[in-house]
Amino acid sequence: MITKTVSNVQEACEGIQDRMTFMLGGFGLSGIPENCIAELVRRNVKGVTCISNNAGVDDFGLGLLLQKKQIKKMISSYVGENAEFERQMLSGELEVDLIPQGTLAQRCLAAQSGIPAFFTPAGYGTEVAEGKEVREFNGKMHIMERAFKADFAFVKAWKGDTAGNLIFKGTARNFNPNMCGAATITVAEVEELVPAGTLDPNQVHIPGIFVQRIFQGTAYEKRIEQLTVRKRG
Amino acid sequence: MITKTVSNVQEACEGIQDRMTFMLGGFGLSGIPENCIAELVRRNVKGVTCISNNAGVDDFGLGLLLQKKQIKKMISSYVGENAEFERQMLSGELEVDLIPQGTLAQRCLAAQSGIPAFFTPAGYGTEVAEGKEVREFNGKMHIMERAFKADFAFVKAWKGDTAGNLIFKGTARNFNPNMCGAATITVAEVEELVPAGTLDPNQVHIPGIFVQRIFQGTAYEKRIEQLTVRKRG
Amino acid sequence: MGLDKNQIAQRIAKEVKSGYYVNLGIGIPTLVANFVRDDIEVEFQSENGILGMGPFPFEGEEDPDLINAGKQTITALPGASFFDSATSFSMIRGQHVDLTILGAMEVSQNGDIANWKIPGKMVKGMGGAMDLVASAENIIVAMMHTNRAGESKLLKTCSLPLTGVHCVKKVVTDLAVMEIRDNAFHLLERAPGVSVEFIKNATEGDLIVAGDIPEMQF
Amino acid sequence: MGLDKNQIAQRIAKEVKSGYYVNLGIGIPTLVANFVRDDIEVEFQSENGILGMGPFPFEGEEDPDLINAGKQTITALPGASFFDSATSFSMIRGQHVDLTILGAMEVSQNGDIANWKIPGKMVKGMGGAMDLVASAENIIVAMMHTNRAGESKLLKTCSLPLTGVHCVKKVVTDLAVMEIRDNAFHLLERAPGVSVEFIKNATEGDLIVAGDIPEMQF
Repeated sequence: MITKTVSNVQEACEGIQDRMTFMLGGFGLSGIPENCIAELVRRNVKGVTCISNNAGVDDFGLGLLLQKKQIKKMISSYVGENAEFERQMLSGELEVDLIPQGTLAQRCLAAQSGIPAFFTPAGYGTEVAEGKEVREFNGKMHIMERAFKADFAFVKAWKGDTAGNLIFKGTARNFNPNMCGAATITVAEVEELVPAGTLDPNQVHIPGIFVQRIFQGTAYEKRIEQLTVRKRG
Repeated sequence: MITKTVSNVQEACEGIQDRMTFMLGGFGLSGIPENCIAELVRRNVKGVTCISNNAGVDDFGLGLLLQKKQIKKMISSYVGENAEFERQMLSGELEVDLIPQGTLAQRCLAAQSGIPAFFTPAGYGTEVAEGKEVREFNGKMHIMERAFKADFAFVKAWKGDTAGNLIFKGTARNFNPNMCGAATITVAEVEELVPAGTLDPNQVHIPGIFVQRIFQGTAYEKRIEQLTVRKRG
Repeated sequence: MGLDKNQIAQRIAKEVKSGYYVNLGIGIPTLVANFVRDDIEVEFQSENGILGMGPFPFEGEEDPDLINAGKQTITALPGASFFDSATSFSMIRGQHVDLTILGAMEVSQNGDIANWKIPGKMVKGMGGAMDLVASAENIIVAMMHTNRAGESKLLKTCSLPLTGVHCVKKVVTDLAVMEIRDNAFHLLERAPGVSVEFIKNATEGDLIVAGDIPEMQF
Repeated sequence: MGLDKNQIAQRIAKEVKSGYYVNLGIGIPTLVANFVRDDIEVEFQSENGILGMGPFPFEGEEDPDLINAGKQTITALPGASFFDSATSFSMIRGQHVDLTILGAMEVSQNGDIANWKIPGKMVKGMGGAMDLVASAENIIVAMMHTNRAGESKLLKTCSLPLTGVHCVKKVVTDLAVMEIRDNAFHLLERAPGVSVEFIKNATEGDLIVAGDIPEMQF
């Protein structure tokens, strides 16, 4: 068994540098790597490119890096919940590459899988297709999309073991599994770290081979973006 | 909830016809859809194309269809365990398209995912690449491969529920999940069929949307191809 | 005069057939779930990774690990499953989702749709909308017939950056149900009390009116 | 003279470094697992869908749902995981597997390998070998130096249909350890008691001998 545990988030983030490209899991604020984001803020790494479906909110998630102007470029599908983001983008301080959500996920998965390029119909006929190869398959137009390249992927799982195997919970899964193994180094933070042999090998969502470093995170806030409830009838 | 249950293998195979293309899960004899294969033999459907990693052995798995000369063409990665197969292939009775195993899996997954084509390095510079588009990405040569098209996919899972959700066991998983939703109609046979709501939604390997028909199989033989054991020390 | 958002949703709910997997966009489409008949077998997919989405949780039972694509807390029904984003878009791109209902800022008579960007003003991003409209065979747009300035949102040509081309088959607004084919809006139904003339005036694109146009039934 | 299959496997086991994920092909490569030192952290991947493959099961504990790529019954070690075929080849194609050890019928001095087909005679298929050799950065070929007819399997150019091009970096045979670079076989080590001259005569491709060639250590 190959051990992937590191003692804490500081050790997990060893090697991060200015101007690197990071992938960060999460959808909205659900399933984001809270501990790693806090460490990126603490280290004040600058000029980074972030591949993440969303950009957090003003005071949480990637919004924390935006506040400190650490991000040079965002590659996302939806960034509508963040006023500071909009300000930096409209003023030109922040580069933004908006791409379809399914294409974002598939470009991560392609990087994980050693597939350098693939065809998708998403974005054909729109500005997303500009400068991209267009081709017809089965009577339908498609555009060619490339696998991402990133230096670090930061993901959050529910449980993990010392071999780096991961299990996610609910819709906090989202982009996290697709980003594992899609960057040079994948750092996984988990709510509960257990010894190898504890998890059922049938129920592992991401095998440890896709993870280089794993640690148990602390003080998860898990903020809810839109609390919607029913009254008991 | 959308119900996917059919009463038995006969109902599950409604609509199969001569000259159709079938996908069949399994690796060697592990995880093959035994009940569906038996039904294909019983119906004596002819001239079919089978996409399956292997071709069974002489008297089990797809070997049963080969014996009755029901198969016109096999699309596989490895067919070395079957003398009747070799005889039909060398005599020209059987068309055979041998393709790399990872490409086979990915062409199924591409069909499931609506990705019409992708690039892989597998087979570059070999006869597998003949007639295919070749392109360099990141300094490495790749060939373009297309998604499969099939009429029926027959898969075998360990557990399933009435909504069509599937859970696989051990290495009997193999190609089965990749073939779900990769054909017009996906038929899943399971060892244990449970009511919807019984399976943990975190542990579902294949969501029911990828499955059109599900039934509980009977009399699984689960033959072992190479029994290898240790003596207790 | 004209429908309110709930009535638009109610009318669209009639388009949901038994056996459908349905993806609902943010806004009016989300409301459709409230009006689908109980005897219809349907499952709602949310592209952030759930099939079998249920209603909002009871107070105190909300789970930050269980949200929909609008980031709202939700529940999972029996038979539900969770999955990653790539698998979610396999369902969408692979045409396993039977019906997509989404909002729009503009729709053109050739089926183009714009709903993700107002240059220089509003740039939220397309989220999953571009994948949905490029892939779905069955797309219904739910929107108000005109914008706040009273201008038609059903156009000859979209003026905003497109989300997808030649993809919208049906539009349900506060005024009418229309089908898009042969480069025109074909009027199928009127909202109760709304005249064909009124709909014509509110539609910038070509509106084809063939025969008597019935009022919507709910 | 020369090594037996177990000794070839034993020599190759020394190439397995701590932290390696290793894919073992059928035949001699399978034997390598028996010789890896206990203090090395290593995990074996089998492309049919297991990481953390263990030894054969005890008699009576075999499970038809737990086999390796050679269809042999196996066990899973603590920390193992099961996955589908596409994910398995994501590991391989995505270069997450650190070392691939496989057999060959022919290897050429430019790193080409042939091991899947003898036209008109043997057509078993390539299985996962083409994906493995096209993707792996670290490939060791384990084979006998000559075939049963005494002909060299280390050639200027392969005569059989290729499995992959320019991919083999190292070859370990019953006679020698060789590195492939600059379009030649570079002799690194001799089997105990085997002379450089003997190896030269058994090698049809260009064999570079630089300085003293040590005997293999086990």
